[in-house]
Amino acid sequence: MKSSVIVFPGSNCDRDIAVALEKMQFKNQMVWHKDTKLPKSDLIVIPGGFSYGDYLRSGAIAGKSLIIDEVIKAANSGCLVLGICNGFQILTETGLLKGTLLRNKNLKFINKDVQIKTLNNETKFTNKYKKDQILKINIAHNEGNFFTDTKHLDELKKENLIAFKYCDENGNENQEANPNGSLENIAGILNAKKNILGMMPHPERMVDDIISNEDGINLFSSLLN
Amino acid sequence: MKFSVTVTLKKDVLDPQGKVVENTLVNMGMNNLKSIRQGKHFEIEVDENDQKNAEKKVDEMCKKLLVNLIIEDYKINKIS
Amino acid sequence: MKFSVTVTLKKDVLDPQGKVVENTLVNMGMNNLKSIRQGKHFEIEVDENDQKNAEKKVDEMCKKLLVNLIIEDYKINKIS
Amino acid sequence: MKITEQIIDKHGLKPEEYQSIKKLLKREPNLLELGIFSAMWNEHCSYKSSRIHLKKLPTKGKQVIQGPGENAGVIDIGDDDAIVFKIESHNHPSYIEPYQGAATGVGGILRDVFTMGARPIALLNSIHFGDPKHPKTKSLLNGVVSGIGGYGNCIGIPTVAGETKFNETYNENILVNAMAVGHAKKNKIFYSKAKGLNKSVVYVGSKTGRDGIHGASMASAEFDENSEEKKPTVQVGDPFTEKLLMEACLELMKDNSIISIQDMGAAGLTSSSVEMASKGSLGLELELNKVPCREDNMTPYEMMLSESQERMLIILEDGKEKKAKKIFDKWDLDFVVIGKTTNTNKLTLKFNNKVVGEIPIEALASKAPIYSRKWIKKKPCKNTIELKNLKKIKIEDALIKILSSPNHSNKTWVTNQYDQMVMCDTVQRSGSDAAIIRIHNKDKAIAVSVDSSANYCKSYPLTGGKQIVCENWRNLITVGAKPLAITNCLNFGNPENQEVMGEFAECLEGIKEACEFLNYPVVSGNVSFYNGTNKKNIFPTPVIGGVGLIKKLSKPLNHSFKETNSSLLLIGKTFGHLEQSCFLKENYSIDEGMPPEINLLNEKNNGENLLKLIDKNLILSSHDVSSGGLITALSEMSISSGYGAKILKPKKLTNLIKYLFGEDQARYIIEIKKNNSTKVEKILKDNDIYYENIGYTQRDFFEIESELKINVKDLFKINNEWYNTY
Ligand SMILES: Nc1ncnc2c1ncn2[C@@H]1O[C@H](COP(=O)(O)OP(=O)(O)O)[C@@H](O)[C@H]1O
Ligand SMILES: [Mg+2]
Repeated sequence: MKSSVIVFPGSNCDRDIAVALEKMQFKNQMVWHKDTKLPKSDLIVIPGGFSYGDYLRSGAIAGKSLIIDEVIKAANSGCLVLGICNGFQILTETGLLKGTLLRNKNLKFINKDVQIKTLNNETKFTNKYKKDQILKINIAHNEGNFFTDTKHLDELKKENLIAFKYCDENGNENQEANPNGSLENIAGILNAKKNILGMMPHPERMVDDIISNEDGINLFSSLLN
Repeated sequence: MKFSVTVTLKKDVLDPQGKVVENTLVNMGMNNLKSIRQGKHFEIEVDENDQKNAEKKVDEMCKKLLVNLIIEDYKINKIS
Repeated sequence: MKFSVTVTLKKDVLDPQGKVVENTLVNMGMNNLKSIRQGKHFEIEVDENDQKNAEKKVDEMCKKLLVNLIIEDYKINKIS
Repeated sequence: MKITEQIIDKHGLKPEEYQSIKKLLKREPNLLELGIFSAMWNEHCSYKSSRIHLKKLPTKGKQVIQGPGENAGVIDIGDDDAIVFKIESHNHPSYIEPYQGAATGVGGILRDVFTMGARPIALLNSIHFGDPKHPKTKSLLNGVVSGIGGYGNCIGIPTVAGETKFNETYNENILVNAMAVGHAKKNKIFYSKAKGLNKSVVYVGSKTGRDGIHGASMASAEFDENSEEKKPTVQVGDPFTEKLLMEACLELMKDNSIISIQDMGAAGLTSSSVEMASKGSLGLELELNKVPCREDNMTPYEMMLSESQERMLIILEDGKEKKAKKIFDKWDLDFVVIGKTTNTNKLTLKFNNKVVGEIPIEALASKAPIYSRKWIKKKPCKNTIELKNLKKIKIEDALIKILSSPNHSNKTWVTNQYDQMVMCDTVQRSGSDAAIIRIHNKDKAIAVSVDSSANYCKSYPLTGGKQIVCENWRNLITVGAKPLAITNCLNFGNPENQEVMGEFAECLEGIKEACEFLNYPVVSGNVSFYNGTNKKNIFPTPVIGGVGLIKKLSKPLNHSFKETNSSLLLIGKTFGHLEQSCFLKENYSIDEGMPPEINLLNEKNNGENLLKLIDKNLILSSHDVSSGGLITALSEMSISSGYGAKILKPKKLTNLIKYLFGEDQARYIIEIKKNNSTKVEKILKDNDIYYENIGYTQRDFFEIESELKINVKDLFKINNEWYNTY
């Protein structure tokens, strides 16, 4: 499977995701934001980091870059797109995903391992997980507080577009288990066609037991499925 | 021509920052504080003599980049 | 009584954010843009009928919390 | 402009220093030249008070590739890998503007490391605040922590370890020390020494603004009531630009374009150009009209003294400009040839086609003043503390007091604000004795830790100096790393005060003795004097940052208990030394007496043999015993793991308070499988190591035989409360 990782000035999880993709046998290419052509790919990843310093609003400026037009075209023609952390923020800024990511409720950057629950395991991104499987995944962000209007929220629920929710060790979605104030503990969502996934947690940080755990591996192997 | 743009969160959008600022001020003893909302402020100078045109330009900047219309409102004012 | 407070970076202070926003707007084709500076904006309502007192309160909030006097300037305006 | 006494004073120069300047120039300097002298001759850049003492430090060893004197130290970790690291202070700016001060501190130390051709792989910090009750402490803590995180998180380098301490001695002068660690290929290290005539001197990075003018001389002056007025010298950091600068520099370093490279740190363009020229015994000519400026009408004086961040100076090989410029264009950074190397041995500054300043390089560098300041020896304190004269206290209460104190509370409130995982090589994050970072794509790793003990150093600097080196070495040992070398940040008061200078001299003597004995050389460092206000000086606070090597990374070792029913051994002898202990300080506010003595022979023997046990895979978890004594160390092992422990009454030392809270040195707690006991004990005996069997791990309860029994969950709560309610 061919993947492309888009690199913006200020992206800083680009190497991490590339390492994870290569470990999972993807044929990966890095794509510089000034490029106007996207190599043919089955998966496009927008990595985490601080594109353009997160100035103005996180993801806003990257959302206006040249390459993004190509990403939008590819997405609209069904290519799989994965946005992680800053990548998720960029996807909402381009409109590929609805909703937005506000500042964390406590106004602080948060880095820690949290539990998330797989709500929808019938997607290209999640089919190797069990329904309601609890994963322990690292988060690292300032603006991860998902917000959207009631109409969109209803749509997310009705169409089963919520991929992951924050939860505690036992799978309860309570406020204590919500690290950043996200609406209904939402950690990751899909678009209506389910070919785009945006998520705040970092699956690429969880593919190596010596560093953390391997809870992120199945996200990549789902894609290969 | 110079304009100021004020960008604020829409009423029904949660404003965690505003809340914290409000609480902090109240804790600091500012008990006459009724409410506080925080937003962004831009000062934009454009090279354009026609006010209509200039305003249109600024409006375009807002719509295209400066404002996230899903969660934010904005107001444009001419300063000079 | 309602006030608006505008907080801007002092003149000689580096404004990395403004620079990036400016470049982006120019790259997007807004070539009449001469300059853009970004700051913060607050809308503050205080429970106080005397304008002098109210203004003093708001000024105190600015000095004590809202403004970083070392790198920022601020302006208070009465709105209503 | 005529140079008046007042102008000289404003530049922080003493009248006799001005006389030397005139002698060296054989004329009066103009204002630009005076500014340059003041920037180069101040304490921060010239090390004029510290140099003669620093010379004594051991800086050599088989593992050392580059010792002090370059942007950062370089050590050999085998194969073709080198580690580049340094620590630096940003105390004064952080007190004035905590967020930006701390952020630019991180930015500055990162540049020191990537200038040498290394990709930064870890950040550490040592931060010291005043009394938590002091009105400024809370906002300073908030600002500094978010500033450190703000910069490191954005640029994408994990912040993995550090220390956060509180003591009223820092009420008016906090300490913010940042350390950066990078990885380079051994044969691809870059230095600042200029070489060759007529080579292009290139300015890259951000534009120059009017910020931070005279930052370096500010760091060399005490604060007083007027320091508020010095505020405009604060710089604003731009981690985004630094990220671009770092990537651009590392990209340019892939081939052989660079002759020499130097970041613009304190004293900006001045110190970077002088340093390059002085090391290469060359001259440098700069055309100041070419300097990229952020503001209109900047004067040569402002350009030369600005401390705008995220800038570098590079000397290029002939004909490489085009290719180099292309790289910087790609990253949207300025790239301008602003001068050339000359054979004049002078710094020549041209502006509007006129020479506006010309100074012999040696006058700014090797001929800068060096002082052998008077100092007095600290007298040992004869007082000892008799427990029987103190109000009786229950062990449980004393322990709770310590675990819930600001200094011993769990630091996750701090460390959760730092991205510790980015780059995906962090094997051990904050929370253990040392962090472990894997070398990318290899199965080896380094361990890193920073440590200080201001109370010990204050009460008896010689012992204190030795102690911090040893504590730092122990922290690396406990995670299974062989300690290789250190960097140090020496935070002291006013060097013109003889007592302060004595503290400095003796701390350094202590550091030297320990480093020599342990073969733990100093490869880089930084001195920060004038920490204090109005004659009130801070406690002497040298901070040691150590790097160790884990040759073969298997299961990382840390201080969390691993299972129930394993044996707990205490390595090293317990005498029950309570003077200067956290027990007396937290429970009785007593801070008299001598710190615990250091026996370097035992340190070395205990540490090296623990490493052997670790290499033989005999250790489940290990932790050094430091502030708070045995009981505190054991509690930490419980709290971080959720497992309890049962500690038996000691056979020898009968006073339980002394036994549990004494801070005797060279001690470790190890957890081992019961059936490995014989093997482990034999090795310890064979190597003349004193050890005791102190108990075993168990489920749920932390227990001292017939003294106390607390649920580990409660201990956890006690230990985690303070920050969240502060
Ligand atoms: N400011 C900080 N930044 C990063 N890590 C920190 C900071 N303060 C404390 N820590 C981490 O918290 C843990 C406990 O610190 P400390 O009690 O000083 O450890 P030790 O006594 O072993 O040196 C360590 O892992 C340390 O790295
Ligand atoms: Mg320790």
